[in-house]
Amino acid sequence: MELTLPIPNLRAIMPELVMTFWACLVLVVDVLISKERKTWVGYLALVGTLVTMAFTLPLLGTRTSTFSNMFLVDGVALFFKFIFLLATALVILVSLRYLDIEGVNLGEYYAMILFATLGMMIMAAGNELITIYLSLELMVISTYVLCGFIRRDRRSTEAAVKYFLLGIFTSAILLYGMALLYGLTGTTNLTEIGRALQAKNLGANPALLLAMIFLAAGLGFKVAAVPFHMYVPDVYEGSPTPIAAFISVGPKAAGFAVLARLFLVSLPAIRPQWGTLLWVLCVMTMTLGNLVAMKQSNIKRMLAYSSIAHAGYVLIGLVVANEIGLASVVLYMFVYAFMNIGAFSMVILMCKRGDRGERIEDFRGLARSHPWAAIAFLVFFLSLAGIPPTGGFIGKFYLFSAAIQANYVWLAVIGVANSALSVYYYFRVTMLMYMSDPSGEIRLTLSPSLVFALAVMVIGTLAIGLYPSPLIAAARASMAPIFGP
Amino acid sequence: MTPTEIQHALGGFPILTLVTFIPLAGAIVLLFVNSRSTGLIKGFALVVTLIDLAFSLPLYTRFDRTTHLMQFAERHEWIPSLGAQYYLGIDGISVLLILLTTLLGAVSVLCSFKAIEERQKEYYVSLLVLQTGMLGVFIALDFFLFYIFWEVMLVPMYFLIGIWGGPRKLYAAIKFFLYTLAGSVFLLLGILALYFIHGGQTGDYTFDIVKLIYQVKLTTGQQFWIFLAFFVGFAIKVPMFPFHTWLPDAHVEAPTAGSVILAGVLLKMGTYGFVRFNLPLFPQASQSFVPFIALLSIIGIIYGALVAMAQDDIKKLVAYSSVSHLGFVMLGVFALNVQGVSGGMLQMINHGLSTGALFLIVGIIYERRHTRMIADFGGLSKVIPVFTVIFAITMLSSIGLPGLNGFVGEFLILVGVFQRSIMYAAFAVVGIILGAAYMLWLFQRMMFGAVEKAENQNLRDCTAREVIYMLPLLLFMFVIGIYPKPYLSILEPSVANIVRQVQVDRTPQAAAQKSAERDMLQRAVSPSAAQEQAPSRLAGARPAGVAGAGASKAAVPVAGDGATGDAISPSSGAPAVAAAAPSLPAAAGVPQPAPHRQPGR
Amino acid sequence: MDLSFLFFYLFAAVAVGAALVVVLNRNILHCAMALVLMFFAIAALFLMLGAEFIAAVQVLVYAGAIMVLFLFVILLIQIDRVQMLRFAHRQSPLVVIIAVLLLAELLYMIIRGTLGIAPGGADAAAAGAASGSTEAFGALLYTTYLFPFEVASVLLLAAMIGAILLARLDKEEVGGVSRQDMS
Amino acid sequence: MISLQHYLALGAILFAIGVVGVLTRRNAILILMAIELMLNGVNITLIAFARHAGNLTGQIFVLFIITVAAAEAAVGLALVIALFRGRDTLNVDEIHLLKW
Repeated sequence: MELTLPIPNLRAIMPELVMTFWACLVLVVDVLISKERKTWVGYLALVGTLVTMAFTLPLLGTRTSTFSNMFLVDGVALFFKFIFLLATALVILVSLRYLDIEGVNLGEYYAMILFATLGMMIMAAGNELITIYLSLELMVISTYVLCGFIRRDRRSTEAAVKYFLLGIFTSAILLYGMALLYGLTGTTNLTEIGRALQAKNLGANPALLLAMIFLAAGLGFKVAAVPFHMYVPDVYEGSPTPIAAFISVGPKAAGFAVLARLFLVSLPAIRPQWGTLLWVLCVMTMTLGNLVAMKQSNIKRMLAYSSIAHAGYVLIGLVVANEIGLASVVLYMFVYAFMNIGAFSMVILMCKRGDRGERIEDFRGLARSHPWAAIAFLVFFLSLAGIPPTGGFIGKFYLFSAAIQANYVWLAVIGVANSALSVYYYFRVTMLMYMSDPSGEIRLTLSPSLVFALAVMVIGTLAIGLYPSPLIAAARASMAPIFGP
Repeated sequence: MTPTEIQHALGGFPILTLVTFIPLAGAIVLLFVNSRSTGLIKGFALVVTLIDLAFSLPLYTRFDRTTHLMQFAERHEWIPSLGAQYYLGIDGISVLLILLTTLLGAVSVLCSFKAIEERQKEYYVSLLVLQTGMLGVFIALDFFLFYIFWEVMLVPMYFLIGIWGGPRKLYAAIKFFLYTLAGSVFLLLGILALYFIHGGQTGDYTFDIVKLIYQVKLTTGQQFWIFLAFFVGFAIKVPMFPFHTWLPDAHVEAPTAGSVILAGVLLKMGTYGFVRFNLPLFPQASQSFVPFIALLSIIGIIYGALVAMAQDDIKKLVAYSSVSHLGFVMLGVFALNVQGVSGGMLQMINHGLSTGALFLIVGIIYERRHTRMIADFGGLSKVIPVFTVIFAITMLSSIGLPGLNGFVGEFLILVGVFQRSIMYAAFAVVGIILGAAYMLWLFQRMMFGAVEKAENQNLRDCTAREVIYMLPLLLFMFVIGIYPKPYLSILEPSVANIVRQVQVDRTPQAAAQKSAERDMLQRAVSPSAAQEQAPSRLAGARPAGVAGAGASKAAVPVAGDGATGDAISPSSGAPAVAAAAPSLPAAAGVPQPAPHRQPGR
Repeated sequence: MDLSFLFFYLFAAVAVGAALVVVLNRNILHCAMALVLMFFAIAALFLMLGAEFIAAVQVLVYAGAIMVLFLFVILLIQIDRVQMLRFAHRQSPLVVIIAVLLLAELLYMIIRGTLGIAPGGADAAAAGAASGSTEAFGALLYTTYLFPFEVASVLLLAAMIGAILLARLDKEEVGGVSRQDMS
Repeated sequence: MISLQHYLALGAILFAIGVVGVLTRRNAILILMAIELMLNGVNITLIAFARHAGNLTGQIFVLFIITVAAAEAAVGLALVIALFRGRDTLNVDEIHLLKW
């Protein structure tokens, strides 16, 4: 039998190729470099994300596919790739010093981050169930390892075990949903699934509904939606802080990318049903996340619940699921990358050897001794709470306006009520920072890379808040090929 | 130049931008000053506020009092994809509030020199940022921009209360923040609803306040719900009766300057919001909400006065008196006639002056005795005569003695309310009497009688600095009280315009009906021309036809190119029949003839 | 009665029985052995469905590699004595939801005899059986499904590095830990 | 000929048993085994669907699932080893630092 290997469109997958190459390069360089110089591996990985970004740029505006229509290059995929690469670059920057403090300065760390990013990039571009599943696994397996990276710290390992078990459990549920979709249509290509389901006119077929629920459950775990959120606080608390920041942005965004593509492309036939399902998830996620966050005394757990609540806000965009709705999803995830990694970086700033600086009480009186750090934290909190003039406000504004425009007024009402509620716990920390006297001397762990990353994130958060026009235009443009004429 | 605004009053000089952002620029510069050089920080903050005050004066002197149009307007693209612009402008309603803000800004910096000893740099930075936020709220003519200023303002106020406040500062700060934030998120929903309704109707998605006010058509149900959303946002800020509980806490815990600004400016944003947005945007809802709001206002007036009477703490007393006074303002505004609204607007300024001054007085006495209990004082008039005179004038202004500013405002409000309902007016009078009672009683207990406490024997009288910052406030109390005409005349065109708007039926049915009526008239005048245009107008085809009201009321001609909406053309008093024909050319985008821009007297 | 029914029920019964042992038995070694048995039964069913290559992979990878790994770890750390993790408390709502959903699906299938899946024609089934050859499978894998194949290779690399990283005994690090301990 | 429904029922039963196992077992390795049961339930479903649909996509899917299962098992068991090694070295008793 003559076998002709397909000739793929290499230009389309160039960013992924570069990323794969760079991850391997990092692994090789890691072996060659001495133990004291491991930070250089981090810088190398950073350069890798930037180079990948540079290879992604020329693809902007193109719309193509390759590998038997399994891999798409379109606006959504590209925008998400930028979010992933941005998050990765920021996480690498804030990791450099942290790894030293925790005594796990190993090159593999950066390789695993790059592998996880590669997985996300393929997830966002995947147009086929097998590809999506494999890339998702590539992403989560890398993050399992990263969670458990501080092996001497039992909390880190336990967090990894927990994340791992729940992760593969929900992956199996996701798989069952995918299997049902395949069974109903005989194909694994998302576009063809959508076409077949429309043609068959199955309507509210129980198998289809079951598939929908299982898919939502499996991906709900990845985006940390209630009721699939139980792992989040423990995992965020236990894992290395930069990895908690990474998980709270990257895999979440990737989960949203897949969720959006899967439901919109493959399941338009049961739009009302999944609309309702996501509506319920969205309301539960926002409300529970915010309510529980109020009671936390550990800042990483608080940020974990806050990130759950933010997943709820983003789900508003998926419930709306029109051009504006999806544009608001990508817009919000972009802003969220800045502000959430920023907030986690403040925890890194407080971290010392043997003390992770995670108690909210640790921030008492920070504004006295370190006014600039306090201002940075304030900006991130204002943004997370959705108060102008920050990017978080623009993001939420866009989400809520999408909801109102599509007549989901109650969703918007619940959203803004939650948003007001969230102020309480963000400002509790602000109060401690500004309005209480320090209980002892506060020493921050500063490093040039961390300060640089913080400056980038503060400026980014404010810049998007003051002049969001280009970003909004880009988000809209990224959706145009899908919804437009 | 579009007829809704006068852009080049100062030859294109961006005076509003400067007035708004000078304090912010000052705050940013202050950030980089060494926090130990406190003298420099104080001086710099004062200079910045004085410069801001100086820049705001031309807004008054160069103000065109013959028109209700937006003046000194600046308009730039900002977020085109959302339809949000950087659009500033002022009219008679906002100009006095801006002057009040810049004046109180300088006063509050000056009054803090001694009172604030900790973390001075952060303090003055917060004050300056706060001032930018407040000015922005009054100046912004784009809902998006407005909302940003509205929210930004909360943060520095929160810090002012929370860092430099009294013993329960944390509680008061978070309560203040959560209450006002909860209100403003509903405001946000209302704004979004308005935005989409207007966008859906005209295809022009914009946050332009002027455009929305003149163009959007709302059904009765939409008016009700959006009014309610705006109401929650503004009523918390005012604060109206059931939403007022944050106010005493915030006032009592805030430092003096914080209280001055809170009472003088922040509370006015609620009433300003009602006048600027609720009345013209939702006329039917405003009309039908009158009994409800009047009830809440009257409860607020009486309840505030009674609670004030029962206070032992001077600052709490003044705080509750604000609830009472603001109830008065709301009652005047919702009389929905020219006298009531202008009275309410003027009373906002008066309250800013007199209550601001009262808080300053409380601050002066507190700095000396570190107590605010009324019982700790008595017979002060013999010890500190200058202080007594200042206090007396302020107190008399607050209770509305003729010849002082409070009288003019209260009188106008009463005249307006009387026209609407004698019963409301009766309750309002009761409120005035109660107000006089607790103020006079307070003055009597503090100032007269024998000096019983030893600590009060050797109190220092007001210093020169204190007299300097009290003087302008006292001066304006007299000026407005004796010769209010300039201030009323600056308000009048805008207020008259708002009151006219409240009479307009904004529901689409009404608009359709009106235009149908007009078509019939038109057909009678020139049958052939009308028949050509009639179908599109009846169908409500926005860009081409005038779906707006008849010309005698606020006609809303829309320029065909989707540019700024044409001006309201009030020729009030002129019969509809006569006005219908001449205003027709405006429908095609031709500028209005000049006489239409002048409110008929 | 077709002989294939007999085989199906035999293997299905073995698989379900072994599965029950896995979730019910207290002895972890017994569980592991039952799992191996289930893998074989499933492999047999794969054969009946015309998936010879997958059946072979099932035996080689699952029974051959994964289970060896399991047994190795079990024996290495004597895990059976330790009660480690507890899912049941907080997860019970999830248990109920998923169990109810699956039960509903099963009942629906039994009652209606279908999942709403249109029956593939006899020729479709025949085509399926015919194309089940390993050769066709390989051709498809290296042409249409080349991309997932590549992704899988990266995934295996990442997993390998991760597993080595997590499991390796780093002498320096152990030293570091004890230093940390003493301080 | 055994119908599609037979295989689907078997798959669903295996999957359900696996779910119950995951949620009731307390030992990480046993949970991992229960997840393997779920995956096998998925696999048999996919293979049955593949024959039903008359294409090989389902079989390809299963091949990849087995691949991933192997990778997961390797990482998972490495994590378990790390967990227990940490426990030995640090001599921490069985208190869980993180709440389930």
